[in-house]
Amino acid sequence: GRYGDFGGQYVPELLMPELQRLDQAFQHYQQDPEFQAELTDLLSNYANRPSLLYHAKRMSADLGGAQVYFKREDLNHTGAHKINNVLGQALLAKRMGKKRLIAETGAGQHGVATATVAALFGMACDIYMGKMDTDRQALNVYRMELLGATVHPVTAGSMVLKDAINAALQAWTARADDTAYIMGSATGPHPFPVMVRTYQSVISQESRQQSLDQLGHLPTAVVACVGGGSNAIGSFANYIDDPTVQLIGCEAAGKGSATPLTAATMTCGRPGIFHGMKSLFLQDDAGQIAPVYSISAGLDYPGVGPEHVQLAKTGRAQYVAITDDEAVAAFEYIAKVEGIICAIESAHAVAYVQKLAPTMRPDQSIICTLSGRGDKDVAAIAKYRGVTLNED
Amino acid sequence: GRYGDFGGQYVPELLMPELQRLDQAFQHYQQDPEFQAELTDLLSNYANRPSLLYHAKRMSADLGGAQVYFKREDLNHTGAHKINNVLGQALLAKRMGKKRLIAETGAGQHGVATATVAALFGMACDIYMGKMDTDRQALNVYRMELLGATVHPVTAGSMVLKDAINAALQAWTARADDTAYIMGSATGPHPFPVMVRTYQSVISQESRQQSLDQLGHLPTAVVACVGGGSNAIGSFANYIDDPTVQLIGCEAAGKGSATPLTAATMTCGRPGIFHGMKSLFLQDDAGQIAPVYSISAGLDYPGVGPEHVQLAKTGRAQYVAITDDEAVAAFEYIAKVEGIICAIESAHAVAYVQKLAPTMRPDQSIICTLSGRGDKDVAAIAKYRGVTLNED
Amino acid sequence: MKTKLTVNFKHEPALLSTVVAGDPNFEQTVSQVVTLAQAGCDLVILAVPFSDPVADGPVVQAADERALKAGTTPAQVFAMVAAIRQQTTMPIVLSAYANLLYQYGYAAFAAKCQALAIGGVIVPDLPLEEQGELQPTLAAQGIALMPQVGTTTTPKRAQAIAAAATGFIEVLATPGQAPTVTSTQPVIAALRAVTELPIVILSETTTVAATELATVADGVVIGSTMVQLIATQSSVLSQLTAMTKALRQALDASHH
Amino acid sequence: MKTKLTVNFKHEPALLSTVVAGDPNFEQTVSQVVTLAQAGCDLVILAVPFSDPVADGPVVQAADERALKAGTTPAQVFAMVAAIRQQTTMPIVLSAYANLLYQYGYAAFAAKCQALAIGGVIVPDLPLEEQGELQPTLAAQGIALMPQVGTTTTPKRAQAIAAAATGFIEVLATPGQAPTVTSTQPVIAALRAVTELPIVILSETTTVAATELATVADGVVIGSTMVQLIATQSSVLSQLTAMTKALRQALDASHH
Repeated sequence: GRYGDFGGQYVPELLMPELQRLDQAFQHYQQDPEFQAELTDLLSNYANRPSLLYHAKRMSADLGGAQVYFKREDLNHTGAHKINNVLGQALLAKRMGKKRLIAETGAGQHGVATATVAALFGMACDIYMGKMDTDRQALNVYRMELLGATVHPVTAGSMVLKDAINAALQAWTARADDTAYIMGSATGPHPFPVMVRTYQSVISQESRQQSLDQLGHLPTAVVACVGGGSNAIGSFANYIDDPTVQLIGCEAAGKGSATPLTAATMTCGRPGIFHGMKSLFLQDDAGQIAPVYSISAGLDYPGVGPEHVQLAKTGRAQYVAITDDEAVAAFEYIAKVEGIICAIESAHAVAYVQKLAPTMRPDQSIICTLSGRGDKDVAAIAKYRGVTLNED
Repeated sequence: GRYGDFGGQYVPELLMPELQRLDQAFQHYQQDPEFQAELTDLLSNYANRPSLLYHAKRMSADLGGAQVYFKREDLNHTGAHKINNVLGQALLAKRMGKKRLIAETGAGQHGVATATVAALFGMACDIYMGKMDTDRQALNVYRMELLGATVHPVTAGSMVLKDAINAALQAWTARADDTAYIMGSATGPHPFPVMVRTYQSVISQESRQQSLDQLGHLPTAVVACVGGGSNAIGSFANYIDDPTVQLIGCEAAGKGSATPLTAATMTCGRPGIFHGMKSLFLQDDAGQIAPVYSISAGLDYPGVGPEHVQLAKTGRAQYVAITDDEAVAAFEYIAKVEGIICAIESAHAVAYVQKLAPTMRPDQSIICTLSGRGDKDVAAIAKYRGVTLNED
Repeated sequence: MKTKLTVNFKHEPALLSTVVAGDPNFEQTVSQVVTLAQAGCDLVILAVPFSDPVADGPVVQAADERALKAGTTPAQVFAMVAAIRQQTTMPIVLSAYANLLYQYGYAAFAAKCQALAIGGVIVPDLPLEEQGELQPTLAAQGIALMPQVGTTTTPKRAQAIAAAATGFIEVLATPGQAPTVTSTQPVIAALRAVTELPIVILSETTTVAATELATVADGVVIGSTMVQLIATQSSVLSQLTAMTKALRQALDASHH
Repeated sequence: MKTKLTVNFKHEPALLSTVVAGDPNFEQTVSQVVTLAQAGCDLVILAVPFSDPVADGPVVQAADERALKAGTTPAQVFAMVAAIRQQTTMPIVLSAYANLLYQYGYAAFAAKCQALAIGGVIVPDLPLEEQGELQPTLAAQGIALMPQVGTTTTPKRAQAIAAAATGFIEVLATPGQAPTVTSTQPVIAALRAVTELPIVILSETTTVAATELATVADGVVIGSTMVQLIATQSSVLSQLTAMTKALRQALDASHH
């Protein structure tokens, strides 16, 4: 449960017994061939894995340096890497005898993934979402309802993600006997960071083998965006013991990491204790958690998974901050050059590839994870560019 | 170019030379191993083929009859079967030395697929779309523009799909020397129906082999939705010579095939000549093409591909009409039971599976093509159900 | 093949005009055609309005819509011709998209043309390869099926079209490019090598352009310009007269 | 382990109250706590407001927000205690989320508590497994670290918690389920078997409920009910007095 000084289980006592049961079950089923076979089957035949390792030839030529490859998590069922983790956690929940899944969601992506798997498993599903977010994301709310989930608009506090987390944790505390909490990122108390890492590491397990098969060698660098950090830790995991492979996480600088309108936790955060873990957080002097900002709802989180903090501290991974401007430009660039509309989250990683590739040789290679597809972001990009889309 | 009495090349003389060049090039590159290898590579490593043949166990159990399998074209890059055909036609255009792609689009799906492949190939792209549709589908217009396409709102006529077709055909006639017309369905003058069939038949080529591998035998029935009929002809093609396999196309009855608000061409259409082909069309006594209606923009077409008419005439395939009500219920059903939000077009096929499966034995099987994903349809379904989604 | 379409136009070079039947209504179409005849037009191409005139530009498309809104049907177009025939013997041909003939029935359509002295038919979406299903039926009634050829049509193809043609042959430029003497000459030469039929050029017209084109052809067809005039002028008949007379004089003057 | 928190409450059963420090402001918090002391409260748990009080329900969360909006910081909370200490010697403990202590510095926090006679600290998000980083530092200053246990906590775990506990032990019901004599008895029995420390129950209170719970515990904590009263009553101090006196009398009467 610890990554150096980071991680841990900083939760109310009422949650501890369930977290311990969860940890035991997780450890147990990691060794259970039948569980692993069923998970592999779900990943292959429902989530659509393995995802492609795509050689972006036009982009490589245009940038004039390293060969750029995209790990295409956007091609998964439901359009993002989220499903890998939800399948793992939900299957574990099913084995633990749970009848109901709980999750919180901000923009709605993790909620949709959770509702999807709940439908597939025939489990009840309750999604907690701040009232501000249910208003802003009415379409995603309806999508979750179509999938059979009950969406609870949370009217407490500032009515956004953190209030939804409070409400969901309380709901879980009240019904942990028949209910599993599905954590959306590599954050929270142990065992969630290690569980999410484990279930997302299929990304680098595949990409490492694909790289050996398609390139004949390991990549020079692996680049992924970091909010809580689940797609990044999954993208890095199987390369951590390959010292030649550079690992680079790209977090959201928002309007700039020197401004208050940022979500660049690794760049600007201080150690703290929040949401069950010791990690880095954007916070004020007293330790109150700061409001954060990024154009990307998926990176708009005041903390980061504890393993990333440790990877940074030991120098095994580097973390860079990418502004809204850079991410939007990268979003547009990859659309025009490769015909791929990627998630604005993923565009933060693409933006760094645009900087990195030209500094490298053509015989070197970068694997950049496209964590999700960007259909959800098209309207926001238009707005960012001042284009008015008046739909009937 | 003929399917019994249907098909042909009913176009203005000015287009004939280019159609003949296209036909020759198509025939030529069908025999060219290098072209075929490049197309296969694009289908695998860009479009994300093969698509899954997914055993819908919960749905099969719930319907209590045949085993239901979904051919998951919704998991392709860009989220629908359209990309298969666009890759084929665009690669052919590239080999023919064209620098520019033209297409018309109604709801925008074919336009997005064409713009995507144009970006990938570094070709110019012009999309014609009725002004009514560019207003209704502003987001899709912006998506095409992000991909580098120029979208031309067509203000002539009733400013919808057929006017966009007129404008696109005229634009093609004017610039056929450097421009290829990318046909979106298995319709139009020869060689388009056979080209589209050929490039979409990868669906049944895969599903036939997957069915032998996964089921151990051929399916009892193959079900697909039919507008122009490209996903259906692709889903049927490799089974046509397997007489034991029932082929069933599902067209859009709209408010009912006995009402004027329908797009059920096979059920209600009469033979006629339109859009370059002899086929069945919804038309008035004089031969004026009728306005058509379906909740599904992708099935909202007054004609149908000529091969389908011949398949119906010879009895090799059956065609059924599915109402809006049935399709919407099927859309909701598959979401709740399988965690799949499919295109409302595809939901017409799912609706028929709901009727067919219970009449069959558990050792029989149905392969139903999910032609696309349904994110695009969520708002329309909400509206259909009277749910108001007020997004900021 | 012999047809009843008299290709000996009254004048040389000949002046042909397109009118969309029923735009804006039955009576005015009749008056317009009669006016054109009186003003010196050699032949009127009466276009049967269609819901989706894919071979036509926006001007004709808009006229078709107005005519359809006025309730115009192929049957009514025949009635218009009957009314016109009361006042003029000027040659009239119909232009109609294939589906309109198909739904009317090819034989019935041919018989009706025969009865009304409609000399021929232009079907914009029926290229050489598809004419076989219609042409014999028309020919049996002595009705011509006039083909179109493009300025970029290969000589070989143009000659194949000419070999099957009856009535006259219409030469079209690529859309967006006005036909010129230079652009039309090659295909006309190829046609002349194999046919005696009159060759006319569709001209988006000024009198100057029409006059120039008439130097290489047997006549010019005034298409959307005429349709546009009908659509936008309030004193349509006098405008038709004025325009036709101006064209007529210019063509006459150019011919020595 | 010895701490300075006097567990010999003034009354038996003891009455403990929660007040969110700074809700609605510095001065009123001071007055509220003094009033509670005067009305018969044995101990006040002064909650340091936090931006994200994940262990608390909506009532405390809203109070935290008001207190933060009023600019309340941990430093100010200490100043409030200093002001309260001018008027009463009633035991005071702080409730603070782990991050607030962590940012203040564990040693500095402990020293400040010691200086202000704050007998102990409750940290709602610091379970047994994580207490090691804080507890020795507090203990070195004689400050108790009071744990919470749930009604569904296993006897084994409850006893492990008790073994490490100082000050008193607070028993909590599962959220949404009011604690009852029946639901709290098993875990209290397990605790009593291994500890002499006072055991109090967090009660979402009516005087009847509090009185009943007091039959199995050494005291009751009035949490969100008190916070809600402060939030909604206009004459807060007299209401606090009235409520506390009513509870006090009920508890006294229940004790023979």
